[in-house]
Order: sequence, then structure tokens, then C-alpha cells
Amino acid sequence: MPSITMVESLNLALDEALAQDNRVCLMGQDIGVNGGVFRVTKGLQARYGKDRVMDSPLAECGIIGTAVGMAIYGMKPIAEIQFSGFSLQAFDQIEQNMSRLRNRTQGRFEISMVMRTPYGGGIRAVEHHSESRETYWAHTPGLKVVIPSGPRNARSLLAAAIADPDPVVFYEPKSIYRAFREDVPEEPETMPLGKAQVVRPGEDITIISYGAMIRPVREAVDDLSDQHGIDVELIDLLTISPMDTTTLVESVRKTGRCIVVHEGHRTCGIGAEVVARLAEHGSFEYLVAPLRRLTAPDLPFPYFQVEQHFLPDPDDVVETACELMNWN
Amino acid sequence: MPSITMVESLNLALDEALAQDNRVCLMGQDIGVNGGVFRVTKGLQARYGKDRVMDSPLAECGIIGTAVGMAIYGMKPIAEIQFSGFSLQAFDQIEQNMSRLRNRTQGRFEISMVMRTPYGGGIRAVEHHSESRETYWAHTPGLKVVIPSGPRNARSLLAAAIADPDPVVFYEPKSIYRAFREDVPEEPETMPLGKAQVVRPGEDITIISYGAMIRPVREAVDDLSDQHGIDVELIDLLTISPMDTTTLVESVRKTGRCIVVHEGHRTCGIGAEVVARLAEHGSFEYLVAPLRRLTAPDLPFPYFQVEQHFLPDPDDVVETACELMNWN
Amino acid sequence: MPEANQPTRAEQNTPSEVPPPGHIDGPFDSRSIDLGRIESLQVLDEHGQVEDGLDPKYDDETLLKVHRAMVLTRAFDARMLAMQRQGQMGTFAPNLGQEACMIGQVWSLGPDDWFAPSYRSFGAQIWRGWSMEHLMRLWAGYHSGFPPPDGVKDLPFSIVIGSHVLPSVGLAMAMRRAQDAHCAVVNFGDGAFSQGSVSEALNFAAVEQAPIVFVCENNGWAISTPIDKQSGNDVLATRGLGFGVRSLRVDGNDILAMMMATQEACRRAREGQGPTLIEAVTYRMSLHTTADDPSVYRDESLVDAWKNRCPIARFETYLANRNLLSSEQADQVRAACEQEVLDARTQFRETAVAEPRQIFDHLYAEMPDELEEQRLEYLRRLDRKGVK
Amino acid sequence: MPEANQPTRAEQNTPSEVPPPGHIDGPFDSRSIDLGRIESLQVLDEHGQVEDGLDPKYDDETLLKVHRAMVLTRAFDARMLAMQRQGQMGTFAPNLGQEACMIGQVWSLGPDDWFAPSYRSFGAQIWRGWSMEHLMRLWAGYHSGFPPPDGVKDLPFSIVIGSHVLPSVGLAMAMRRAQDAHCAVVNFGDGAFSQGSVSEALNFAAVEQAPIVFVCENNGWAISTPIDKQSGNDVLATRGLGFGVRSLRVDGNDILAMMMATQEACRRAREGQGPTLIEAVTYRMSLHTTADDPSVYRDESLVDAWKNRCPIARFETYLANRNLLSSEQADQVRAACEQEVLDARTQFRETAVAEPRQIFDHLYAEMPDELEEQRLEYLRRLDRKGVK
Ligand SMILES: Cc1ncc(C[n+]2csc(CCOP(=O)(O)OP(=O)(O)O)c2C)c(N)n1
Ligand SMILES: Cc1ncc(C[n+]2csc(CCOP(=O)(O)OP(=O)(O)O)c2C)c(N)n1
Ligand SMILES: [Mg+2]
Ligand SMILES: [Mg+2]
Repeated sequence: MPSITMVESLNLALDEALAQDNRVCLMGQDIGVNGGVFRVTKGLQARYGKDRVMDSPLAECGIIGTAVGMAIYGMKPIAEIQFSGFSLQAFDQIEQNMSRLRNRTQGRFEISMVMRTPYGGGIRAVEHHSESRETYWAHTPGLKVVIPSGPRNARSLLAAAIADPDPVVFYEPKSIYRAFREDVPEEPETMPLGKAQVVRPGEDITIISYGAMIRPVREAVDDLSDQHGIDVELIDLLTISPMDTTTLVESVRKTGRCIVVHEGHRTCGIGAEVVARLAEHGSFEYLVAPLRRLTAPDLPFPYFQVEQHFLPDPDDVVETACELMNWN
Repeated sequence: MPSITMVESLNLALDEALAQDNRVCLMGQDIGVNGGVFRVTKGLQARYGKDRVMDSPLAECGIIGTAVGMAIYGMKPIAEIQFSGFSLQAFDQIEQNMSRLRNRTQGRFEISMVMRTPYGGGIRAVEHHSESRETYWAHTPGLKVVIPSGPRNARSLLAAAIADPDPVVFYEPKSIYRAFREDVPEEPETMPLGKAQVVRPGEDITIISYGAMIRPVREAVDDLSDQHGIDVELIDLLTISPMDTTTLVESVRKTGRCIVVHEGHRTCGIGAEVVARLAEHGSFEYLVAPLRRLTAPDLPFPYFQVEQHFLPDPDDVVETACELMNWN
Repeated sequence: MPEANQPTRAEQNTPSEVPPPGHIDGPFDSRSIDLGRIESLQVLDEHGQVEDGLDPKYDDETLLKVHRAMVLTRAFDARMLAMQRQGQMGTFAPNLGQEACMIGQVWSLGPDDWFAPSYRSFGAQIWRGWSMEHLMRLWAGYHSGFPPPDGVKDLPFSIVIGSHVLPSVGLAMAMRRAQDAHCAVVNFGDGAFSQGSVSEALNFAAVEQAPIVFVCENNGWAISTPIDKQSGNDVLATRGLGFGVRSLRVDGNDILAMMMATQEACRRAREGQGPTLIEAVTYRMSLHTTADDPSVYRDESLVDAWKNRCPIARFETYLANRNLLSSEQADQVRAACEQEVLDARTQFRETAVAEPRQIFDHLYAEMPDELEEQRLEYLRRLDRKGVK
Repeated sequence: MPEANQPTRAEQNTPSEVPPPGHIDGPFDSRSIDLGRIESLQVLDEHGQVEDGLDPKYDDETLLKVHRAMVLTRAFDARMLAMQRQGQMGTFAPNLGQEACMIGQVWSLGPDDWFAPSYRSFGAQIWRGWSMEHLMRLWAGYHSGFPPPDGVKDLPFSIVIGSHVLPSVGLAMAMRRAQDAHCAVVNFGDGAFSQGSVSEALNFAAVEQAPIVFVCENNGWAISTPIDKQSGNDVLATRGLGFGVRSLRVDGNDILAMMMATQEACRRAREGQGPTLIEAVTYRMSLHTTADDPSVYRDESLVDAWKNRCPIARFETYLANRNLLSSEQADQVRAACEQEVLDARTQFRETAVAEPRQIFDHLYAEMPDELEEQRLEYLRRLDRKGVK
């Protein structure tokens, strides 16, 4: 039961996949000798060779486009985009081919591939290196979107994403790449895609979040419990699309209050979708306080001298939860 | 007061802008001698020359990227993307430069430009020619997103978009390009961006829609009034982003019931955002029935033999409105 | 056949006089760099006469099969146009005058090679094993028309200009990894070549030494945009060279030249000698699509000159000179092809069924719950309308 | 200076032996096409000796000003690295060894010409009028560091690789339309050249005959990726030719060659003779950025050879030979530059202020209501934290 960081657990999952299935191959900028700029692919080219762990030219569209072709031929490419902000360079290939070729060919082609990419703020990076635009992919039919929140689920979700017969966008919360360790079992494990996890059951209020935001939310949950006597039900989405509506509706039906917390921009963000699903499922009948979204504003991620307070923090969560608890 | 189609009114607005302001220029594939594949730019190259109405090479990224540069130099480019599905080829330039350069330069550069593009289904076109992905742009900070619903507002909104100091995505509902005529005044007119329009005041239920969907919704509204005695308040968003939240909240606060109707996919669609804003503004307190979204499913637009019943139609609206009116 | 230009990489055997140094480990070499030549291949001249010593002497059976395929393509083209005009077909993109490009680029492919068509490649698709009835379903907007038929290793045709070129390179990259001695051929237009992703594809192919043949049909037009507004360089083959891809120019109205050039390029690809770009110079004699009206933007007298360069007529002169095909026999072929197309139309009319209830079936391998709910909503709408 | 290669368009005066026909109105020309040569320009050899007859004989003042700018660039580079190591600076991209490319490409620009830097172009930015204190703010993550200073017609530096190249062409297209006799210079790397949008930019520039000079600093590396994994062709200049852009190769460690080539290219651009691509062959001697560790992926002995090709040392030999700069004077320049950088650091420390309350100010010309609400929410958070 080694205790490892998320970078290590992702490396482990890739290593396991490469060892198990020779259809799996990795491609991306600087993923070979250099092991990726975050070292997620460290050592893998030495182990599996240049053809299975391939350094690509500096062209994201080229990476995704050729990966799609490899998938058609029966390989299982795992393409790394160095930072999620640069996946826009590949938007056309993602939407027009990766997400649609199964449908276009009425199921004849299987596009079993993963686009892995680090996303999100909090590492004091330069512009375009802190984006959280999972909405773009959640709004694109044909894709699945998966976001882990810790070393252990990162490994098992990545394994499940690789095994999945359909294209998966795998967003890695880079701010927690090395933030903490977790024990992982010796044997490979997978987790089903499409299932949210009730991280902590509770009675008073539901908080829904995912990815790097789970950490500050957990902090707030502890605080709410310890300082305010508020019993939070915390749900980690894990798969953003398709979304586990049942788990969400059941929880809010029970608690009557809900906050969604994410790093992405507010307008048409994942929070909007969560709220809309709850509303469609009659939340007006069981809510006792308004729904709340705690998100990044609709503003590009600011430069790092002033980024510190850009994202929702534990205090926001505590304050909002208290506000909703005291709703008249 | 000539009575003209939307294609004609857009042509008129472009003609007026070119005549009034020599910073305005048009660029796009086949917009010159050919007048655009929908003839929206017909006759303009002959009138204003090849440098102001420019036929671009077949590269959408190139069109938007160079348009951004022209805007920096002080021109006001209006770039046509032949079908909105191909704007994905330019996603990187749209997000990384067009939407952000004002912010990046702390206001020193003004990116006053318009990306015009026909969107939406209903013309029995081939794959990739029927998309409605306004969510992509609404979720991108720094852009404005405008969608007219008839010849008259098309002309005045396009004029306002061209005059606007910020980048505007102007989606043209191609299925109604020639579907009906409206009188327009002799003199140019503009409409403010960012304002929704209460097309028909009503007391019982609010229906929010925009673009080509306004037509089937109007049909339903008439039917609801005539056949069912239901008095609908119909709101045409006109500007999708920024969204006129006040008008929406006021209406639903009054009616207590709401349906959002659009062509875009459901998950993280504009409907999700509308519902979320209502929910944040305490809709649980005044709603008497659940909120409903009538949208395209999360599925690529189907091929034209089977596209006919893909989008919400008047019957859906009537049925849903009746369902909500009869909510226990 | 003449050796075409080679990529300008130092360690390769290039026709350049002074191979440039791999500069990572060498000083700057101030000698100018000879870029060599782009070969321009023509076998049959404008009048169908064969250039001395160039005749590839393909066997009779092959020649007649290729001829028939070209004639069939033209018959299909004409019939589809007629059907479209009669309201029996969706928007259609004719291929009149490009029949030699079309058949020439695929004739040498085996069943394990891959072909990636553009939307204008129906002749090549028929050669590859797509039934005409299948293609009619495609153009008529039936979902069943899109997937390649069983056993045919083709991509579905590409609607988004240039978007199929990178996936085709990916196919070839996978072939090389699997050590399968196959190749891929990808077809696109002069307009498509302006898309940055096509340049990326050339570069990936060169870096990976992928077994792929790029066939750019330079037909002078992209809808209303002539080549001189499309590109700063008339010779699109030059671009391949810039990325390190062996490149040549071929008379696209000369079937023998097209056959030779593609056969050779495919052979090299299968043997591990890397990618080739073939610029096939031809002309779009007809409409861009049935939604287009060329009289708005081009002088139709331009087309007249190209009538004299008709690839089928040129080939028939050659076949007649070889005593392989009399004009009566040619007429018989035309009649038989016409009949074949009509039979396909009958088939199409009898078998094409719209299946509105199936549209959700193939988005994912397994239907997610939320999509199933949306499907049920949609089915309720169909029920209400009485749609089966 | 030698004439560089010209685009291969028929109606232009090209060095090709057989100009290809504009095929829209002509028959296929089966003669092979001579692509001509790519000129490789070097004026100062590896030892700083000037090649016979090539000396451009710039005036003393210019030469000394350029020399000082190169020395200042290097001093800034070293100081920024040190500050980063001491935790006073964000991630930084050093430019050691590329000083000649940097100053050479901008020295001939006037205040109405435009320059579009990459993230590694700080030397050129300083020359253009960005104060070093301003650049320190930029690299230290202050919003005020990004906009170009008043009166400086530069784009902000480009972080997304290649994304500034198309807008630069757009600037040049606008200049031509305005009939302003200015030009634009855009700087990017060998890695950036793999982005399809850079190919699109070359094509737009050629079609539009835009007054732009593309300077590709081929420094052998894109982070850990060497040029032979990046491109199928060592000579990136060839690519320009493929799109119809006049292209040449220059020794990027030779300041005189860089000055001559860019001056000439800018002159041509301003005079309406269209775009030029300059491939500046150089080497990234230092880290990619301070987040990078080259020892993981490259043999550092490769770098040694390049120490001998130092552009500053080479230039100083030339200046000494011209009796313009003794080694004592060179030392004085170095000391003065070092002091200037330290003064800038003091300025930076005194003036850099984080303004977290201003981050919403410049997204739109006028703040939309919904954004104002979000701003108030955010300000409440700052208030709660006691952040001013
Ligand atoms: C990305 C994209 N942009 C624009 C279009 C619209 N369009 C369809 S065909 C065409 C012209 C294509 O020209 P070319 O590549 O030369 O092929 P040809 O039609 O001559 O065979 C255009 C602009 C498209 N389908 N996809
Ligand atoms: C679109 C995009 N992809 C990837 C990156 C990450 N990245 C930053 S610098 C760099 C290498 C650039 O190499 P090159 O263009 O040769 O410039 P150099 O660093 O050598 O000056 C990469 C891959 C990026 N910033 N933008
Ligand atoms: Mg063409
Ligand atoms: Mg480099």
C-alpha cells in the first residue's frame, strides 16, 4: 500500500495500461525523455520505446487528429495536451472527429482514446495556464469528461477512462498533482465512469464539487461541522459528463439546500447544469433556500500576483452554507 | 418602409456600415463576387472593392486571427464563417486573442470586431452544417453573443454589434434567412445589446427563447392563448451574453412558471444558465411548477432524412405549458 | 518514372547540391541550398498520344477496368445531378473532368490499405467497394449511407474541409507501429490545403515517416475562390517539400500518369520509404455543388479549354491506338454503365429507409442514463406525431 | 546581399528555369520545375572575421548601439535568472546566445512599424522601448507588465505558441489597406512553426502581399524536443517558399547578417514587395525556462560548441578589428549595463504593486451588469480577507 502523489498515481496507471495492453500508446509534447513538463510520463519512454511513448511536434490539433486515426486503426492512444488551455488548438478535431466518428459511422469505428490534460489555477502560472473549461467538453455530445480529486481515484478513473470504448477527456487538477499523498493498493483498480461519490453523508445541506476544489470544500465542511454544527453532505462528481443526476437529486431532496462549487466560469458552467437538473426534478418543491453557485467569475484567470483570491475558498463555502441554513 | 427578408436586412446593415465608416471591412470565404453562399454580402465587393470586401483563403483560424490583427490596427473587421460548425477551426484565435486582448493589454487594444456566422438546423443540410453551439461563446469571458430572430432586429442588432467596442459573435438563424419578411425603416436603426425583449406580455407562464426558435414558440403561444386560454409572457433574449437577468427574473416572479426553448444541446446549454439564474434569484419561493428546458438532445444534429423532429416544436411547447399550468 | 524531389534533410540522399547541416551539432553553413526540382509527370499528352518511352504498359484487363470505372463515375455524376434537379437527392458535388484523379489514386490500393475520401471522391469510393446505392443513401441524407461498407477500409467522406487529413496520417502511424506493410491514401482539394491542419499533417507524416500518400486535387477552384486567391504559390507540391515530404506534380487529367505516380508512391510507403505528396492538376468543370452557380463568379469560356482535355476522351484515344477499345465498344461501356446506375437508383429507391427512431443508437457504446431519458422524450414526440 | 528565393508564381520573376503555368487557363506543363536556391547569409564567420566584400559598413554609432543592446540583453537575462532563483521572479525564459537574432530583427524598425514578440524576445522588447522594470513586472506576474508602453507599437508577448503570428499578418494587411508604408516583424520559434496557424499565416501574407517579416528563430529545441523530431525538414526556410513567401536562411549568431537580412526584408515590405521569411539559425544554450532541466534530455557537451559561436564575442572581434571597441571599453559597457539592470530592479521593487481590486476593469469597454455583480462578490471576499 504505497503512499503516493497524484503525479505518481497517474504515472502508475499509465504504466499499468502500457504493460497490460499493447494497443495503448502515449503521445504528446515532451512526454518522452523529459517525462512531460509535470513528469507524469516519467520513465515510460525508456520502458516502452519511442513508438509507444511518442514525442509529438508542437501542434495540438496534430496530436488529437493523428490520435483519432490511430484509434480507428485499433490502437488506444492517450494524448497529452501540455496545458488544457492549449486544447483549443485541437477543438476542431475533438468535436468533428473524436466525439463524432462512432456516431458518423453508425458504430463501425470505435474511438477509444483519452485526452489527458492538466487544468485549473493555483500554481502561479502565466496566462493561459490556469483554465478550467470543462464546460466546452460537457457541452459536446459524444465525449465523456472525467476529473479526479486525489491520487487514488486518479489512478482508478484513468484506468477506467483508458478501458472505456469511447473518447474521454481526462482533466487533471494540476494544483494538487503533488499536494498530498494517498495509499493505493498494489493491484490496479478501476472505478466506474458516470458515478458521483458521496464523500461524506450529511443531513443539512448538500455541497457538490469536483477536482481540485474538493480540498477547500472539505476544509469548509469540517469547519461547518466543528464550528457551526452544520452537517454537510459532500458529493464529488468525478465524472462531469455524463452526470450522475440521481445521486444529486436524492441528496438535495433530503437536505433541501445545495451549493455547487467549481473553478470554471459561472455562465453555462457545470454549476448551471447541476442547478438546472435539480430544478427540473422539482427542486422548487423541496428546497428551503435558493440554490447557490460558487465559481470563478466570467473573467479570464488573472495573473499570478493577484490570483490568490480569485477562486472560491473555504470561507465562501462556510459563509454561503450558513446563509442558506439561516434562510427564513 | 420596404418589406425584406433577413438576408436582405443583414446585407443592408453591412452596406450601411461600409458606407458610414471606412474602418469597416468584410472578410470571409466566397463573400466577394459570389456574395457569400447565402448571398448575405451580395453586391458589396462590387461597391466597396476587394480590399474592403475580401475573399479569404479557406482557413477559419486564419480569418479570425488576421481579423484580430486588423482590429488592433484600428479597423473594424466583420469576419464571416461560412457555417458556424467551422468556427471551431478558429476556437484558439477566438478565445486566446479575440476575447482576451483588451484584458491582456489592460484596455490599450480595442478589439472591435464581429464574427458573423449562420447557425442552426432546419435547412436539410449535411453534417456539421446545423450546429447551435452558442454555449461555447457564452462560456468564454470577453465575448458578447447576439442572435436576432427576424429581419428587423437582425439589421439593428448587427449595426449595434458593429458599433460595439468589444468583440461580438453574431449568430444568424439561417433557417429563417428567407422564411418571412418584415418592414424596416428607411433610416438605419440600432438596438442596445444586452437587452431582452418582452415580445408578448402575459400572466400565466414565461417562455424564454431566441433565434429561429422564436417562430415555433410564437405559434405555440397563439395556440395556447386561442385553444387553452393560457396567457404566455414571451421573452426573446436577443443578446445571449451578457444576459438580461433582470427582465427574466421579473417575468418569472410574476408568472411563477417558466420554459426555456432553444436549439442548442441541453447539457450546459443556455437554458441551464437561465434556470440557474432564476434559481439563484430565489425561484423556489415563487415557482409553482418546475422549470423546464425544451432543447435539442445531447446528440449531434442528425442527417436530413431524419432531422425533422429533432428540435422542439410548437406541440412540445403547448404540451409542456399545459403540464406546468396543471401542476398540482 | 522520373525521381521526384526529396525532403531536404541532411542525412537523406537529396538531390540538393549542398545538403544543409543538421545545425544542432554543426556550425552554420553559408553555402546556398539547392532545393532541386519538382517533377511534373505527364504520360498522355493533350491529344491522348503517349510520350515516348513513358508508357507504363499496364495489362489490358487493368486498362479496361480503369476505363470502365471512369465511365461509370461520369454516369453516376450525371444521374445524381438529374436526381437532385428532380428533388430526389440532397445537395450533390459533381466531379466532371476529375475522373482520372479519382480512379488513378485508388486503383493500386489493396483491401488492407486505407483510403480517406473528400466529399467529391465518389468515383474512388465506387472503385473501393461502396455500392452506388449506398452512395445515393449518403447524399440523400440517410444515416446508413455514411459508414463504409463491411470490408472496405475507408474513412467516411469528409465534409469539414481538411479535417480528415490528420486522422489519415494517424492511420498510417498506426500501420507503421503494427509493422503492417500497408499504406493510406488521402484525398483533398486546393482549398483544403489552406487549412493549417493539413500542413500539420504533412509535418507529422514526415517526422513519423508514415506510409501515406497525400493526393491534392488542385482543380483550380474552392467554390468561387480561384487558386490565385487561395495560395501565394501556384505549385502546391512545393509545400510538401517544405515539410520534408517527397512531392511531385501530376497531370490529373492523364489517367496513366495518375496511375503510375500513385502506384509508385504507395509502393514506397509500404516499403518504409515514407510519405509522398501528389499534386494532381485538374479542373472543376462543373458546379461546386448543386447549391452553387458558377456563372456568378467565373467566365464559362474558361471551361471550354478543359473540355478538350477530357480525361476519358484522352484515355479512349490511347486505348484505340492500342486496339483495345473501338468507339462502338466505348459506346457499349457507356450504355452498360448507365444501366448500372439506373439499377442502383432502383435499389436505392426500394431500400432507403429513414429511421428516425435510431438516431440515438451510436453516440456511445453504451447509452448513458441521461441520454436515454432524452431519447424517450424524443420518442414521445415521434409518437405524438405518429412517426414510426 | 544575395537575392533570396522568390515565390514560385508564374507571373513573377522567379529564378526557376521553367515557370509553371497558371493552370486555370493553360494546359499542363510537363517540364520539371526548378525550385531555385535558398540563400544562406553569413557575414561574420565563426571567428568574427568578416567575409570578403560582404561587410555592410554600418556607421559606428549604430554598431555600438547594437552592441550595447546585446550586452544589456545578456545582463538582463542573467539578473532575471538570479532573481528567479532567489524567489523574486516568476518562471522566466532565458535567451542566452540568441542576442544577435533578437536585436538584429528589430534594429531597423521605426516607431510606426509593429513588432510581435515571442515570450523569449525581451532583448528586442527593450530595444523597442519596453523598460526593464516593465518587463520585470511582466515576468513577476503583474497585470501592468503586459500592455506595451505608450508609444510602443508592439503586441504583448505571446504565451500560446504561434498564436500571435496570424494577428501580426492582420496588422500588415491593415497597413497595406491604409497605404501606410510601414511593416510588421513577428518572431517565433522552430517549435511554433509546427502549428498549423503559422502555415496559414504565411499563406495569408503571400496572398495579401502583406508587409510582414517572419523571423523564425530556429534554436534547435522546443523544450525537450530537438528539431529533427519537430520537423521533417531541417531547413525551415523551405516552408516559406511553399507558401509563396520569399525565404532565406541567416546565421542567427551573426549580428551583421541578421541586421542586413531584416533591414532588407523590412525595406521590401514597406515598398510593397511583400513578405519575407527569415530562418535565423541559432541555439538555445540555456534552460527552456526556469521550470526546465535540460540535463534530463540533452547532452550538455552539445552546448559547448556553441559557446565558441557566441554572437557577442564574434561581434566584439569585429568591432575590435574596426578599432571601435577595445576590450576595456567592452568591460565598461558590461559594467554599465549591469548597473542599468540593477537600477531597473530597484525601480521594479519600488513600483510594482499588485492590484487585486482591478482585475475586472478591462474585460469590456463597459462593465456588463452581471459582471459587476460578480465583481462585488469578489470584492466582498477581499474585504473579508482584509486584502486591499
Ligand atoms: C472547415 C470548412 N470550411 C468551409 C467549408 C465550406 N466549403 C465546402 S467545400 C469548400 C471548398 C473546398 O475547396 P477544395 O478544397 O478546393 O475542394 P473542391 O471543392 O475543389 O473539390 C468550402 C469552402 C467546409 N465544408 N469546411
Ligand atoms: C499552443 C501551445 N502549446 C504548448 C505550449 C507549451 N510550450 C511553451 S514553450 C514551448 C516550446 C516552444 O518552442 P519554440 O517555438 O522552438 O520556441 P523556443 O522555446 O525554442 O524559443 C512549449 C511546447 C504553449 N505555450 N502553447
Ligand atoms: Mg478545389
Ligand atoms: Mg526553439
